[in-house]
Amino acid sequence: MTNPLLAVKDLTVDFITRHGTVHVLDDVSFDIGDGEIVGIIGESGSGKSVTAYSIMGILDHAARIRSGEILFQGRDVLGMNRSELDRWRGKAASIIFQNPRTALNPIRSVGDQIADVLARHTPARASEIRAKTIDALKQVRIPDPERRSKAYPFELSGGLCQRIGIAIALACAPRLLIADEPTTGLDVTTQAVIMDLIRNLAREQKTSVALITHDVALASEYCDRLIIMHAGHVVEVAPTAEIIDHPRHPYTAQLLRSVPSLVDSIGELQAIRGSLPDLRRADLPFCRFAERCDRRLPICDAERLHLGPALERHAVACRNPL
Amino acid sequence: MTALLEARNLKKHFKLAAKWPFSTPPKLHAVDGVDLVINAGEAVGLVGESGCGKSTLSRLVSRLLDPTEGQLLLEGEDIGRLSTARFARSEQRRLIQMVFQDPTESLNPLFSAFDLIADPARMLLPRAGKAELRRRVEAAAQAVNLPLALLERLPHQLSGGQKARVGIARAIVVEPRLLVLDEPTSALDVSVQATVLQLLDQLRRERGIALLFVSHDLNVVRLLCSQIVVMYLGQVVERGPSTEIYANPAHPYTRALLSAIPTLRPGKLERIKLEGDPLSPISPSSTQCRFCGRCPIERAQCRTSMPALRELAPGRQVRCHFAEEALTGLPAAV
Amino acid sequence: MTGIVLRLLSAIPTLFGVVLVTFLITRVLPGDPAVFFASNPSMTTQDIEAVRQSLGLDKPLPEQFLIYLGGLLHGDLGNSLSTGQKVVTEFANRLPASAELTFLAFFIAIGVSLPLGIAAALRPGSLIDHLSRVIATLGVSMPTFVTGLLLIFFFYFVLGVAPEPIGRLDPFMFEPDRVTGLYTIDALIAGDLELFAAALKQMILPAVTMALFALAPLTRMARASMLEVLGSEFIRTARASGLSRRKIIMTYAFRNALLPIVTTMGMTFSYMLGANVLVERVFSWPGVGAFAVDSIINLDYAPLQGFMLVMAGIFIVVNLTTDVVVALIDPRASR
Amino acid sequence: MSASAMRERIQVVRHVVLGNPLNIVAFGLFLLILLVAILAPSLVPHDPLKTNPAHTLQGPSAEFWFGTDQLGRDIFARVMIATRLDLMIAFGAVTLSCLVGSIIGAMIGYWGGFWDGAVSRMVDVLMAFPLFVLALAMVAALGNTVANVVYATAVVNLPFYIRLARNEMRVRRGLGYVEAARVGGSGDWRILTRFLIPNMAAPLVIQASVNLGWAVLNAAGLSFLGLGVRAPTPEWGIMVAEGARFISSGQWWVAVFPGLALLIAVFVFNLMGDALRDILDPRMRT
Repeated sequence: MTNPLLAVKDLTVDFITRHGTVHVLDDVSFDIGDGEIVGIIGESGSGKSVTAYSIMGILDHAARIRSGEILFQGRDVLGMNRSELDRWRGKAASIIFQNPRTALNPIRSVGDQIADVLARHTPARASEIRAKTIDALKQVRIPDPERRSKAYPFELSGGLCQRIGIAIALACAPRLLIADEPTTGLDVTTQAVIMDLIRNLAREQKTSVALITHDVALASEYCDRLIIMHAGHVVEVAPTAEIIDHPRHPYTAQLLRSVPSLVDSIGELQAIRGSLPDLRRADLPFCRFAERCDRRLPICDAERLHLGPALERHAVACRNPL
Repeated sequence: MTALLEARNLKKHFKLAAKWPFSTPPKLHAVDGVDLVINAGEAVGLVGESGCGKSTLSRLVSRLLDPTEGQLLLEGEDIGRLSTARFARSEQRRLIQMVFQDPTESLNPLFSAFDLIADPARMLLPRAGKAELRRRVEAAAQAVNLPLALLERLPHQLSGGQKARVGIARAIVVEPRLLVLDEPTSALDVSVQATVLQLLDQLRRERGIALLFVSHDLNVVRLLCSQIVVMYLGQVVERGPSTEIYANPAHPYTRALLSAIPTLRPGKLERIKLEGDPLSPISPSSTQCRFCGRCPIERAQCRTSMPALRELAPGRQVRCHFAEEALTGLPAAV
Repeated sequence: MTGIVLRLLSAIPTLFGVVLVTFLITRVLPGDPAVFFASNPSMTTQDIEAVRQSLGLDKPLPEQFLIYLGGLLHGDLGNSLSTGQKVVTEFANRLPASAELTFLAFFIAIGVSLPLGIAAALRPGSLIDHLSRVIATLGVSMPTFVTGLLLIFFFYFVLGVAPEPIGRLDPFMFEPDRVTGLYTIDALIAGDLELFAAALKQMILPAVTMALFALAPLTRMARASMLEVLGSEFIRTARASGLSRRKIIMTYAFRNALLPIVTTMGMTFSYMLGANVLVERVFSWPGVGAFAVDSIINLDYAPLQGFMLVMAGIFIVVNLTTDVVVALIDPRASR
Repeated sequence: MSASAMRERIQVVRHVVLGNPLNIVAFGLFLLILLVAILAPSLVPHDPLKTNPAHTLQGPSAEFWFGTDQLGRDIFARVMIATRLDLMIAFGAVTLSCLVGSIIGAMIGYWGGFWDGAVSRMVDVLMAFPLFVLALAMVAALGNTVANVVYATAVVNLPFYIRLARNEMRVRRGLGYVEAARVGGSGDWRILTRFLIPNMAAPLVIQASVNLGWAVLNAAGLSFLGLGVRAPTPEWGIMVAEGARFISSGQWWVAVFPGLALLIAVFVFNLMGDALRDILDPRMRT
């Protein structure tokens, strides 16, 4: 990968809360190639959504980006001014969210919401925008698009709302789509339909996808590569099959053994020891997994290990990998 | 042998608000004639999509709701006739306990973990003295691997996994025969889920507590349960031993459900896409299969007659006119 | 549509309840209305009894209620014992005075509170945010009658810029020909700008007094609902789609924030109807509130009854209007 | 409450009190007002009721801090003494409506059905009147006494507590911990008293504290119009009404000092309400 579409470099983000500063992301680096589908996997508190929001510039007021670069086609997103950013997001990169219903404006018809994005990024007459809106609805396979474009989110099922979310995100054929837990909260049958839709549209439009999820099985089915996050660190990056078959980071290995769909009987299921370190601590260990790890070495605590710009095929942030 | 718990033609219809004054209010058929058998020490998985009635059924079985119709037999005795308030004071209340979905919402925020676990024991084991109560609470906490030091804490001072343990400890402190679990792990991270699942399995094996495990996640059910009941729109559409259902789902809905599970395992089912939305559970037709409109093998007959839940093989039941066809016509799973 | 129809229908039992409560409260007034005439020494017991009969007070309560209802349906609110006029006539004369004042105050309050609350929500923690909070807390703490007196003291007595607080017009000016009953509007219709200015000048202090009172809840709600909407997930979607700031604030945030604000507007308007009573008293404003207080002191129950009914009636209409406006903004409410 | 819960509550209180200096001011002033209400009779330099034709309408001076009124009475003494009456009316009315309203609201919210519909309808009717107008009419109807001002203020406020308690109950009734209590063998009464009502206390207390300021205003407004409290009794509203006559001629102190007392009292109650909200709102405790 000589020229990635997106390169996140050493991203460090803190949250200022009334209970102290939370070190949410620490030196997060990864990249996403053209047309690739990448899974960003982590449990709650791993920082996967914060990573996505940093890329899109939608972090809330409490967040402080301490350092790092987010390069999109070589251009630093973090350095863009407001209007540059507004012209970039929605057009070059876009995002779909976890809760499809609340992610849509409840009192604006879904057609208008798609049209808003189209009108913003493509210079066109009203009639063209209308036609394009209907096309966008057709693209996400919404039956009876003319009628449905006048519907409001509360009149549609969760699955249909998520298709609208996808239509909004893909309206301007962006180069990058971030899908932040797009099917959590949907039924498993709907999940399959939505995920297939995302994959097929991405392939058609040659859009790269970052699938953010806690569901290892889901990610492994749809993604080319996986990025494993733990407590604000990227711990392992590798092609899907390689990670599933030969996880090298102790956390990845333990995570895989706790996934029900990857084991045959309940006896094989294993839980991960301990819990996430408190990210407000000032004395966070260099390796945030160290306190839960059974392969810990003295050097883990002595020296900081950078995953670095993770350009290797199979990168692992561990002194003593499997 | 009498089953531990048996439901016969159990129904729960909710009256909805009438749209206009004086018009007949419509009824939501949440649970519409369900038969269910749970044997002592057995784990039964109840699966289906949201809105299929599995949560209502779990509340009928735990006697939080009064059934509209049908029988609910606990060791042969009909407990469905007693009102929920009367049942709360009966001897049998202790035997059926429940673990709830959201570990945060199901714990009284003003009670310490000790009081939370002790509460059912205080009510249902009135003869237990103070020392006895403490002994039982600590035993229950130990059984769920909850450090005794945490007993003093309030719910919001506990992690998600710890709260889930308190919820289970509270349910087992009165030594029930049946534990009804309503999606107990859906709010938890996978790593925590794994410990909870193992804990439940251990309770079943070591204490002979039967489990009714309600879930939308077939993978979880597969690991924990020997029997599976699949619900669709208030009805049971398929049930039988889990190994058989996984290997060879007979109902098209079960097939779709299984095929939709993301997995890395080889030989998975060809994806059956369910387009469209389910029919409405409000005043549904009695002369139509409820899977109509989404079924991949739907025929004219399905729209004119409701299939009955029939025996496909010993211990295996399905509600589909064309189940045999589905069994042979499509590639097998796993 | 059905939602709106149902909402209109649901006002009927409330309206009936209002009539019943009004009737019952005024019937237990301590002063037997007939006693009012007894103060006239030339009246005998028989005369009083005759008055009682003519007022229908000798009949059983349910029957009195039916007679009362019958009168209401014919638009008859009875007669005022103190002025001898029909209550309806008295109200027709005084309601425009109250309405003019209340509307002006209401518009001032909205004009200040909405921009203030929204500006505060757009920059939480800024100077304007603190200002809005001080105004909100201070505003709910100010008794209208004290504010009114303070304003009179400063602007009339100390600075001398405001006219004497003695009603709607300087006693040396002639009121405009009655078209709407609102002096400012009628003056404009008559083309008399001097009169318009004079009428407006008289109204400013009382209107500001009332507006100050209404400012607090409106600012609070504007700020809170705008903040909440700005923090919601669909705003995040709009931001992530690159929509312009203007579009996000006006089309996405403001329209959604308007829903609770409109409801609060309705409530505030009704509070102002109550506050009217005090403000009119302080500024000797010849409106319905002042009239009602006089009636209470004179134990004159028909005007009080009429006042309660009119106020509750306006209240119900205002609430219905709010609901209709909400239904127009929010598709969820109309279905 | 367990020891750790207690410790945490104290921590939150400390956090809120120290976090916003305004809160300290509010608590301090609140205590001061309470003290004045209790100790006023032994603090004031002059008899609040004693008229003195020699000293009518005198401006503030070393002798009469707040000046004297048209009958030569000491306004400072009258303002101080009035604190007790105004506070008693407000506390009485709020306590009454909070207790009765939340019990009714909790019951209809828990059991629903016919009584829920009936009471809700009555609440709608009560709320269809502008509050102050209704209070006015009630005092007029019941008779011109202080007790009736308390009752009228309480009744007028009742709908808010009924609605709040009912809605809180509706939401909480379906929560997991109530279902859990039922599975654990608790009956309706125990669920109400041990689980639901304690959890509803916070919003009700917040509502009551905010309501207190409003109740003071309402009572003062009534007496300003000549309802409730009668003339010689020192009471803020009535004193403002008496002083109103002299405002236009420049004798501002007669009306302004009782008016300011009223304003400060209400302001302090409102600040208190905000501080209590900070302490009791569970969302602050994450």
